[in-house]
Amino acid sequence: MMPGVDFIVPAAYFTAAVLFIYGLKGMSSPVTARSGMIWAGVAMLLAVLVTFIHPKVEGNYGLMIIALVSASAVAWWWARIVAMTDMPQMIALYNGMGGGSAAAIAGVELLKVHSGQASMVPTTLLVAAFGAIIGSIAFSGSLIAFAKLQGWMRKTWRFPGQQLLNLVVFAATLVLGAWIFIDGPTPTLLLAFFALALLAGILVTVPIGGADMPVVISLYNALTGIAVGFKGYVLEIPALMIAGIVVGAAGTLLTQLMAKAMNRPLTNVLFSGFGKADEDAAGVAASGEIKSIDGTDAAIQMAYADKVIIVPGYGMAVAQAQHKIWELTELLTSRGVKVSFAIHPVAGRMPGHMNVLLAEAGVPYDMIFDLEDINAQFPTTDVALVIGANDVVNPAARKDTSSPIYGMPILDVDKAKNCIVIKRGQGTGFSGIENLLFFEDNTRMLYGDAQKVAQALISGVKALG
Amino acid sequence: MMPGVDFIVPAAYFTAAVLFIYGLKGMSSPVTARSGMIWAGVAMLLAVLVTFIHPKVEGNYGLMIIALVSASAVAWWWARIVAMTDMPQMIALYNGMGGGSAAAIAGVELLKVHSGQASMVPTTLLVAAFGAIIGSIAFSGSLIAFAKLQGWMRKTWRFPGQQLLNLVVFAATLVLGAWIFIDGPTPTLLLAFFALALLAGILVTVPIGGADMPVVISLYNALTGIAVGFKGYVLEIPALMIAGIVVGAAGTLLTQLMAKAMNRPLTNVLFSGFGKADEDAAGVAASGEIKSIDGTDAAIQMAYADKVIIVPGYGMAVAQAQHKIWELTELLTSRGVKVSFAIHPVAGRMPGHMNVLLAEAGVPYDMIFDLEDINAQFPTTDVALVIGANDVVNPAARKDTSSPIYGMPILDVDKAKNCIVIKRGQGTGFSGIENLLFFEDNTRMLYGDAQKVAQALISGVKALG
Amino acid sequence: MEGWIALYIFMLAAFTGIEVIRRVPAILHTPLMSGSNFIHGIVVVGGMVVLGMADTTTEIVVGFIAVFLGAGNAVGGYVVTERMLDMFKSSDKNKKE
Amino acid sequence: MEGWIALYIFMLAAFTGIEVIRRVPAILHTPLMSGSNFIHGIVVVGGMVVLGMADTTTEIVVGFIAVFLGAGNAVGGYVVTERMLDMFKSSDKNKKE
Ligand SMILES: NC(=O)c1ccc[n+]([C@@H]2O[C@H](COP(=O)([O-])OP(=O)(O)OC[C@H]3O[C@@H](n4cnc5c(N)ncnc54)[C@H](OP(=O)(O)O)[C@@H]3O)[C@@H](O)[C@H]2O)c1
Ligand SMILES: NC(=O)c1ccc[n+]([C@@H]2O[C@H](COP(=O)([O-])OP(=O)(O)OC[C@H]3O[C@@H](n4cnc5c(N)ncnc54)[C@H](OP(=O)(O)O)[C@@H]3O)[C@@H](O)[C@H]2O)c1
Repeated sequence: MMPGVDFIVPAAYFTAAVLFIYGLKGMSSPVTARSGMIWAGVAMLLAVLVTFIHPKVEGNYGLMIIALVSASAVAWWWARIVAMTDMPQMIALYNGMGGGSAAAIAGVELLKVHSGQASMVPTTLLVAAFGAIIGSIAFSGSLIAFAKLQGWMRKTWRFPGQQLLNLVVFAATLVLGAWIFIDGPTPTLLLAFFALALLAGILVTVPIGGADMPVVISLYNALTGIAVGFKGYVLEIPALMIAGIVVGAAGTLLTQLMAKAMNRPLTNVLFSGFGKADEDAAGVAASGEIKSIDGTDAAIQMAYADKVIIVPGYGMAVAQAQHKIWELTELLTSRGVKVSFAIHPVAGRMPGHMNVLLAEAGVPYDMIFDLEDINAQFPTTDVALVIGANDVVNPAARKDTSSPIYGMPILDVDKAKNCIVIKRGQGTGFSGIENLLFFEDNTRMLYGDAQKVAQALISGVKALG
Repeated sequence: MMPGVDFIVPAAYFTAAVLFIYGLKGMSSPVTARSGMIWAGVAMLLAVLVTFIHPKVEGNYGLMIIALVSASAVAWWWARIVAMTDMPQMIALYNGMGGGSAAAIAGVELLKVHSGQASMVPTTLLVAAFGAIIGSIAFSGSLIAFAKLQGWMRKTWRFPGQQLLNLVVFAATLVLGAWIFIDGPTPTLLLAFFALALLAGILVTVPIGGADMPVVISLYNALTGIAVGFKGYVLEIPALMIAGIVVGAAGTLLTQLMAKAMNRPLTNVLFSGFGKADEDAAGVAASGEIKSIDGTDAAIQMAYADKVIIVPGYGMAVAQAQHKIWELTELLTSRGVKVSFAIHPVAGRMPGHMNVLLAEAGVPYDMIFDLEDINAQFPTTDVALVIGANDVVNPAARKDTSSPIYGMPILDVDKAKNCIVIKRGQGTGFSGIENLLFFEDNTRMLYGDAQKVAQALISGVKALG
Repeated sequence: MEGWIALYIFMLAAFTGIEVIRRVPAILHTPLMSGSNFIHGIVVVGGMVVLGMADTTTEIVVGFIAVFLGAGNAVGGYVVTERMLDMFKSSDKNKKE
Repeated sequence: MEGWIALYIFMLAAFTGIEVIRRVPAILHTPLMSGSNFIHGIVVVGGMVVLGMADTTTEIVVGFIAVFLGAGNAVGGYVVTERMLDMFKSSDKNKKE
């Protein structure tokens, strides 16, 4: 008895679902992450191949192959050449494509219902419509996020009554959805419905500042997952349901973790302006004066230290200084200095942003420590070197109850014996508030672009022989 | 529109399934464990109540209530009065009941198929038959485990060819299962089938030593879970499928963790004799002499120590010494001694056994530490007090490659400045091997029943005023 | 229920069970064992369904046994777990008493 | 598929997703984001099914878009994740090179 198509197709989908979960499980450690992803990739290939013999697929094989090959080629090429610092927008782009695909699937399904070739029980119709809305919002929203991060769209539109307009558009989308649900999906209705849903995604995303984008991208990632899960239900492919909802749940959790680590509720990110903080940030007045240091002195301090902790932040990413920093680290290590890296959960502009950059430069991950694991070590550290980090080392989070970042866990660099801060000038961090650290007695500012300063430090240490 | 029975019943079952998972999740911390269990209890009540209006239930309501009430009353009463030390056998008993229930369900279902009132597709029949076998084995096996632990059955039957007999009985059960599958379930066939499956459970369990029982109970717990999951499939109640398989998977994992922490593969526990170890345990010869100490001296040592770590083991459970130990701890703490408890994962005869006993005596759980969290502290500890523990503190696990426990993680009490070991005499631990610890220079033996010795220590410390 | 769907549910339940349990600390392993023992007491629902469908004497007797044993599993498992968890206290709570 | 069954699958998948992700360390959060982004690229399968059923021009065009976008999601997500994970190395491995 040869296993037939009714066995092979569901069996392949089932295997794919198992491998997807297995692949995500692998992410619990850098050692297993890569092989997990490869298995997930195999699962994807298997699922795609087997779909060619799916009983519902009756034609258009040529078009299917053209779509698959052309999209794969473009996506592959772009994903290969893009710089590591541009990862957030690439994730936004690919995520948007997934949302768009889910929306398009809903479109075809609803057209089929209209033409009478498919029928849906009310529940299925409802799920299909919701999937369409969510997918469309994720699609247009992600594309706006991509455009903003890529620098194609610099303006942040804000006007009075914006929230109200968004609400009206969203409500209108729901009304059209209800209309479709009751009267059935005519092409005109569908067109208006999708157009409104896409518009909603655009309107919600446009006022959000570029720096808040990672949270939004993570949210859209979760939304796409949910949309895909809903499509799985409509198409009766459990593998899609599972993969989609697993991602939806995971993305929701990740979004919450991010918002929490930034000390801002999610609603704040989505609906209220960014940069409001600087207006009402008074609180504990910074006392003391800012003292600076030059590269040579800083190099000497580090070269003769026993223990140095490096704290990278968004500025390191902007300056692309990670390679120089690693060169400096190797120099110091060869002199017998114990160097570690301390990463704050929201350092940079993406969760894990710094880890990816340091990994790119070749820093082994066992030199890199999370906040909880390293904070106790600052008091016994000779030099804490802060590179383009600001908010994540601001002691106001511990000391100033009126500060918008009060209560956010920070890296306690101010407790180190000496603290050297590399930045270009008086620029504030993402939250726009004054940093009390710069006024501490044991802090020295080392002004300049992170990459250039790192080079100066390297030369300084080398000069010591 | 009033929600009808077709909505209420599945909705209640769905809620129950969610609450069960939520309840088990609560077990990840002692703070949430209790409320989690209470929610799971509410879920159970809800599921039972709603079943009275289940569409398939057509009669026998009176009998149902009698069975529910009488079983609940007996189980409640017994579970209330049983001593904490008898917990393992109670778990075995209740687990056996679950397995038996699953088997009985299979019995009725198969009888219905025979009488033509129910029909099953081949897959369902297969699942039903497997559930019947697994449930029956879990039932009779658990009851034997209960009888052994309760002391109702002291003999451990062993004879040549035992494994072969077991294999034959198990194979015969499978053959009958296949016969039922092909020819349909006649009452005679069913009787023989269930009788053989029950016999298999008895035969497998009878040769296993009482001390290995916890592993076996955990295994049967997993089996019952799987049987219940299979019944859920046959009866088309997804809540049963989920609850059963969640428990099945969890139990399997727990069984493996136990076997691993005991340094014995599961097959070894099930199929090979216990106590074989003492024959071939030669390895590193114990050198040095055993030195003893009396209660008064031991009390003085502890009373003037800065830091004491108490390591309880099976002997503490036997002697019921946990209350005295806590009294001693409070005395020492009031003198300013820092006291902690160190628990080995397989100390005692059940996973977490010591924790339950210490909790019973009122020891707060934040004084209790796992192996990984406390092992680094022994070198800075003045006195390590070992109470009726043996294998879990045997340095042979680190030093003697030929030892059967070699490689098992142990509590490093030999690294403490002083080590006092309370036991009655020359008795070995569960594994039956010599303990190198007793021959160390810094070890003193304090002979006697743990409860009496603890009392002596209390008096000794009190005498110091 | 379709076989594949059942397989999906089993697979997901197994993953959930393993992940949930992996985070349980050793300190709670005994209550975990008895707590999961309680959870499969849900089999009593299955027992009630078959007893509710039973017609012949044999079916009724076996169905009765199914309900009886299942209820014992559920109630006994619950009480034993409750009793154990009741004993776990942190120092803070101890002091309050 | 029956609605309740779908709800069970959704519920279990959500639990699984949350539990699996809770154990991911902060160091891997960016690859996790792009990796989960890749996983929902499975939507391409849905796109293929609807394109395979499409008859009218509109249906075919929209179906084509569905496949195209889904494939882009899957392939792009995979490559980006791969590239990132490729960079994570421990000191031991670094030395070997
Ligand atoms: N990780 C996430 O998921 C995420 C997502 C969204 C938002 N955020 C937010 O982003 C912030 C991250 O904190 P952070 O400490 O990493 O960064 P930050 O607070 O944004 O500070 C970055 C600092 O780097 C300096 N800088 C910029 N370009 C530089 C260059 N080329 N060379 C040297 N210095 C440079 C800037 O000062 P100068 O201009 O004076 O040089 C600035 O003070 C947090 O507030 C967090 O809540 C994080
Ligand atoms: N926890 C589990 O899940 C589990 C399950 C199955 C097996 N096991 C095994 O059980 C062992 C547990 O190790 P363990 O160190 O806790 O215990 P153990 O190695 O079994 O040693 C217990 C010791 O307590 C002494 N003792 C007995 N009654 C006593 C009393 N009334 N007063 C004072 N001392 C008394 C005995 O010596 P005397 O006779 O000289 O007094 C014996 O040496 C391990 O080998 C483990 O693998 C554990």
